[in-house]
Amino acid sequence: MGGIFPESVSTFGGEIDSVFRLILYVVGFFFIVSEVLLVYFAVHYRRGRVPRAIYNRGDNVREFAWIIVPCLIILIFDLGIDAAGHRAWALVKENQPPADVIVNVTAKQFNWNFTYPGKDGKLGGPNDVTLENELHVPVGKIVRVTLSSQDVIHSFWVPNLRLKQDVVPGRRIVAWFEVTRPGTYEIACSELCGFGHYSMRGQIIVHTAADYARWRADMLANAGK
Amino acid sequence: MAAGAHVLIPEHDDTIRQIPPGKIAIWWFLGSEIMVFGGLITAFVLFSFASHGAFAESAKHVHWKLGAINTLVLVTSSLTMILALGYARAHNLARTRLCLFLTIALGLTFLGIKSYEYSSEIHEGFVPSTSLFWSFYFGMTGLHALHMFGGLVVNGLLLIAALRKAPWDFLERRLEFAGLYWHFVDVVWIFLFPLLYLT
Amino acid sequence: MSTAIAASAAPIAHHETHEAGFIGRYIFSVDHKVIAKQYLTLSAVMALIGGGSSYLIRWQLAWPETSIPGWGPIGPDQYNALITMHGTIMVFFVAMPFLLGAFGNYLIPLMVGADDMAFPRLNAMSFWTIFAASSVLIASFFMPEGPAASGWTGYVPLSDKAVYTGVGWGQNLWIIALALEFASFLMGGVNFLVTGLNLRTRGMTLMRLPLLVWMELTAAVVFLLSVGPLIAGAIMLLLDRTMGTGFYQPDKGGDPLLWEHLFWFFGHPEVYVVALPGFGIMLEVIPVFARKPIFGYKVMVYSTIAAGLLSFVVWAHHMFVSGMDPRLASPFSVTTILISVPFAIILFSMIASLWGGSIRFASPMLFALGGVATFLIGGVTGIFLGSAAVDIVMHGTYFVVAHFHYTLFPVVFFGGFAGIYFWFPKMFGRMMNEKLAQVHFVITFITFNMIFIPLFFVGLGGSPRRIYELSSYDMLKHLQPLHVVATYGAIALLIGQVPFIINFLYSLARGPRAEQNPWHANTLEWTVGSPPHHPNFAVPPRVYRDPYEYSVPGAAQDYIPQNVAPEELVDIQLAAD
Amino acid sequence: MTDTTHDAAMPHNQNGLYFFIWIWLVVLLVVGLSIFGLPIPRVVAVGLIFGVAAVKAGLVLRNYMHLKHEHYLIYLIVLVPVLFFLGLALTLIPDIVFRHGM
Repeated sequence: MGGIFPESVSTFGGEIDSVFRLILYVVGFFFIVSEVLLVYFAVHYRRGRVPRAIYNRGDNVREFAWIIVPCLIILIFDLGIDAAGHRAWALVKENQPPADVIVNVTAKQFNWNFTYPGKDGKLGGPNDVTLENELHVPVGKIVRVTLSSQDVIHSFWVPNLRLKQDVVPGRRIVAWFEVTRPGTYEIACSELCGFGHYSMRGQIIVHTAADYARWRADMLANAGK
Repeated sequence: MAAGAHVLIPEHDDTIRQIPPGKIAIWWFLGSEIMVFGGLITAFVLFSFASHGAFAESAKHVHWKLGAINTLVLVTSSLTMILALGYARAHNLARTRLCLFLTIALGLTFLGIKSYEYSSEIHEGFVPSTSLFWSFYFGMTGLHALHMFGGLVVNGLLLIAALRKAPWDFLERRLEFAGLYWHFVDVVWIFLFPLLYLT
Repeated sequence: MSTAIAASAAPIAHHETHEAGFIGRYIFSVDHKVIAKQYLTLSAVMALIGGGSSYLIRWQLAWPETSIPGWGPIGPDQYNALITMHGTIMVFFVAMPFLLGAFGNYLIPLMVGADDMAFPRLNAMSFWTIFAASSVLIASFFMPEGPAASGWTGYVPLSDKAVYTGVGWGQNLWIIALALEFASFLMGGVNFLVTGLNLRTRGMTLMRLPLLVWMELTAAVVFLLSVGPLIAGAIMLLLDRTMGTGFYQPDKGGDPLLWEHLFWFFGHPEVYVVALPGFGIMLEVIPVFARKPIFGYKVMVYSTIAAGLLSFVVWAHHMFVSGMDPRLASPFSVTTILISVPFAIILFSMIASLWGGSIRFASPMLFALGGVATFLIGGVTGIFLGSAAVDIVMHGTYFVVAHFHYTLFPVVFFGGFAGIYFWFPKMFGRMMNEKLAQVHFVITFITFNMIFIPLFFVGLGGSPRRIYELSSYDMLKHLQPLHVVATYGAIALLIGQVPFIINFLYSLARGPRAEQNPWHANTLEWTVGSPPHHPNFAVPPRVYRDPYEYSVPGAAQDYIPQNVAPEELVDIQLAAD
Repeated sequence: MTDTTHDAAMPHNQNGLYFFIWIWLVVLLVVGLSIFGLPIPRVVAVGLIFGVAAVKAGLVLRNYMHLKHEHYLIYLIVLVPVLFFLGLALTLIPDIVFRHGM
């Protein structure tokens, strides 16, 4: 879907895109058939051509099979879509793989705060470091973010990662991702959260392994001051 | 117009049409009321499970004896309400009036006891914003009391009609519909009482 | 035949209407036909407000840095208030009073052969309740901090505390307006159901009801049974806002997700409450202009009921990424996909009803077919959103916005306009201008697609909805031209309604007089005068056949109204031979 | 549309039955209250109390609200909402009770 979608840079982004394409082809086919039939019938059976209609009520099984059989076919395709979708969903949301990097994300009107483990390498200690609106992660590592909110519902949405998760006050919701390409991507809030909703912009900065180590050392050094 | 010879489908197969319109209306209304109280009860039960015993702890402070008396009062008012209908069907005007009067008196007793409960609880420092249990307690019993109030108004109008010797078919029909509503409010209380007072 | 029967209906006066003066007849009337027109007026006024707000929203999105002509600049808080009010007004104060209030009220008694609704005074009361609700909602615009600004879904905690949006009483009034609106449609829904089920005339069995009646009744049931939990939720929300309770506040043990569940438990069925009557109108129009019976009437009825029941078990598909238990997602994906089957049956049957027809493209038919064609887009894009995995990407983006406008606009406006052009002669006794109607259709059809097709791509590009300015994100800046196209479309769509308004008002006063049955249709409302007198039927009509008996082989005419007795049919036949 | 055709199915004087039901309701109220005082596990007590409440509600519905004489449509109007809200309650258990993510 190059060009329409933002570039996919997460390990599961391709999975979701392929489910999208599967649905597009299936429903696209049925959609085109339906619209073509609609237009064809409308034009073909116009009054000028057909002065008197054919009386058929479609109330016996043989006639109504024209409706039921396509609907059953659609149902079978739909269940196939569900099966494919379930795999992708389970991969992204249900199974949390062991994390290499953990970050706490706290959303508040209208900022993203990212809390990193301090020198002890553990979150929740006294020397945690919090940065505003900047999420630094290494490429090719599994990152686990724990999302919480201080006020209203926000939504952590990174189009390039194909990851979206609402951030609900009172809950600590866990999400994971693994980025495949270094670069800077934008984080948007996609749940209305007040007048500053539109500007609740964050950035995710994906470093190579070496860059990431350097950034982390710098950060800890700055935090120590 | 056409004679009966050409009725293509016999009329009596359609039994729904024989239900009196007022009755079917009141039942539809009660059906949606079930969903209103159902939504509240659902929320209460789920939060109660989620509260790790905090709800049960708070429930010790409600006056379950008053609640039990109120249950008795309300059940008895249901009896007098249905008896009013029974006597109306027997065209016994004096007893119909008496039963309606008793129903209203018992309903007012319920509300009186309820407001005594409210005031003593508020004196003890339990207000809707105290905790989630008390929010539910006041919200659910308050909504129930509002329904009682509405029922009392309807019953009062019916009592006036009975005192003015309204036609029997009018009284019978209205008493039945008002009764359905009144019993429904009773049923709601039958569930609210153990929910809020006993668990 | 039927003309003769109905002509005798005209002179009989009803003691109630003829005594009453202007106020009794037009303001506090209990006649379902007058109340239907009141609903129609109310929804038209609200549509002007709701549609006008879409102009402001669209201009802001296309040219965020400019001041809006005729209005001035709007800030982000006003923008949020506008989208909230646009959604609330369009769903609750346009779609419902239009499709249920106006068409349901007008047509259910006429179609089942009753003289009025089962409870005429309750009917008047339900109109005046929604009138009060609309007044409260409009009053909220004039609150010092402005109207509600937490989206039409009113998600908590945003709507739960004044500090989060800065809106105090505006939000409270929003809740009160919705509560009144629900009360109004509870009364209305009960009235519909009793009228449709109990006041059917002799011979009008359930399987001879016109499909519009079936759909209105199913919509009423769905509304009655789904709104309860939201009423409970709204009570809790109001208590939270006014009494300091904490039903939705996590620090007090409450839970924001409870609101989402209660809202969508109602919110999804609500879509069908609106959609089914819209389909019903299309289903009345299509057979008349194709001169054919509806294809598979009975299965259509069963599909309608199935869709109504299934609508109660799909709500969580609005909440895939809301933080609910992810294991719930796949079951709800399956039910969501299942519900596409009854709707596919309904749409395919509509298309199949065209096969072998003799189609006349009068304006009602154009709008009905336009509605089917565009609803198909709304239907198929729903499959993307129903799949939990794809919804991770699509949820809360413009894709959703485009999707639900593609489902609701076809039923509310294409369906509704089809209904207006179709029943205008019956309602007002005059014909509308066909040329202007066709111009109206062409403009509406083109501009509607021009607005929302670009928005699908805005959504696929990753743009969240409800954002004041696209340009606050670098990644979205390239989508700006699509918004500009959509805005041109929106402005053209609004201007495109001018021919309709002119046509409506002019025809009201000066249109040619309508015959009793100008479209040669079969259902009972066409067997009485245009417009019908107050007791709709002088003699209770008797129904002998199905509602869509067009082009019956061997019949002299290509339509046989429902109340034509078999022996009358024989007479007509003999006369023709 | 008259009531008489429909009510014909119902026996006429039922006042004795109404008293009888009332006695049962009072007895069940006492039973419910005494379960409340019994030294049994809370889960069992709650289950029993709601069982008793359901029986009481059933008695009122069937006898005072005449459900036992009604058309099946009325049963549907009562049962369908009950099923819907039970379904709602069951679906909400993982979210509200177990607070996924808390």
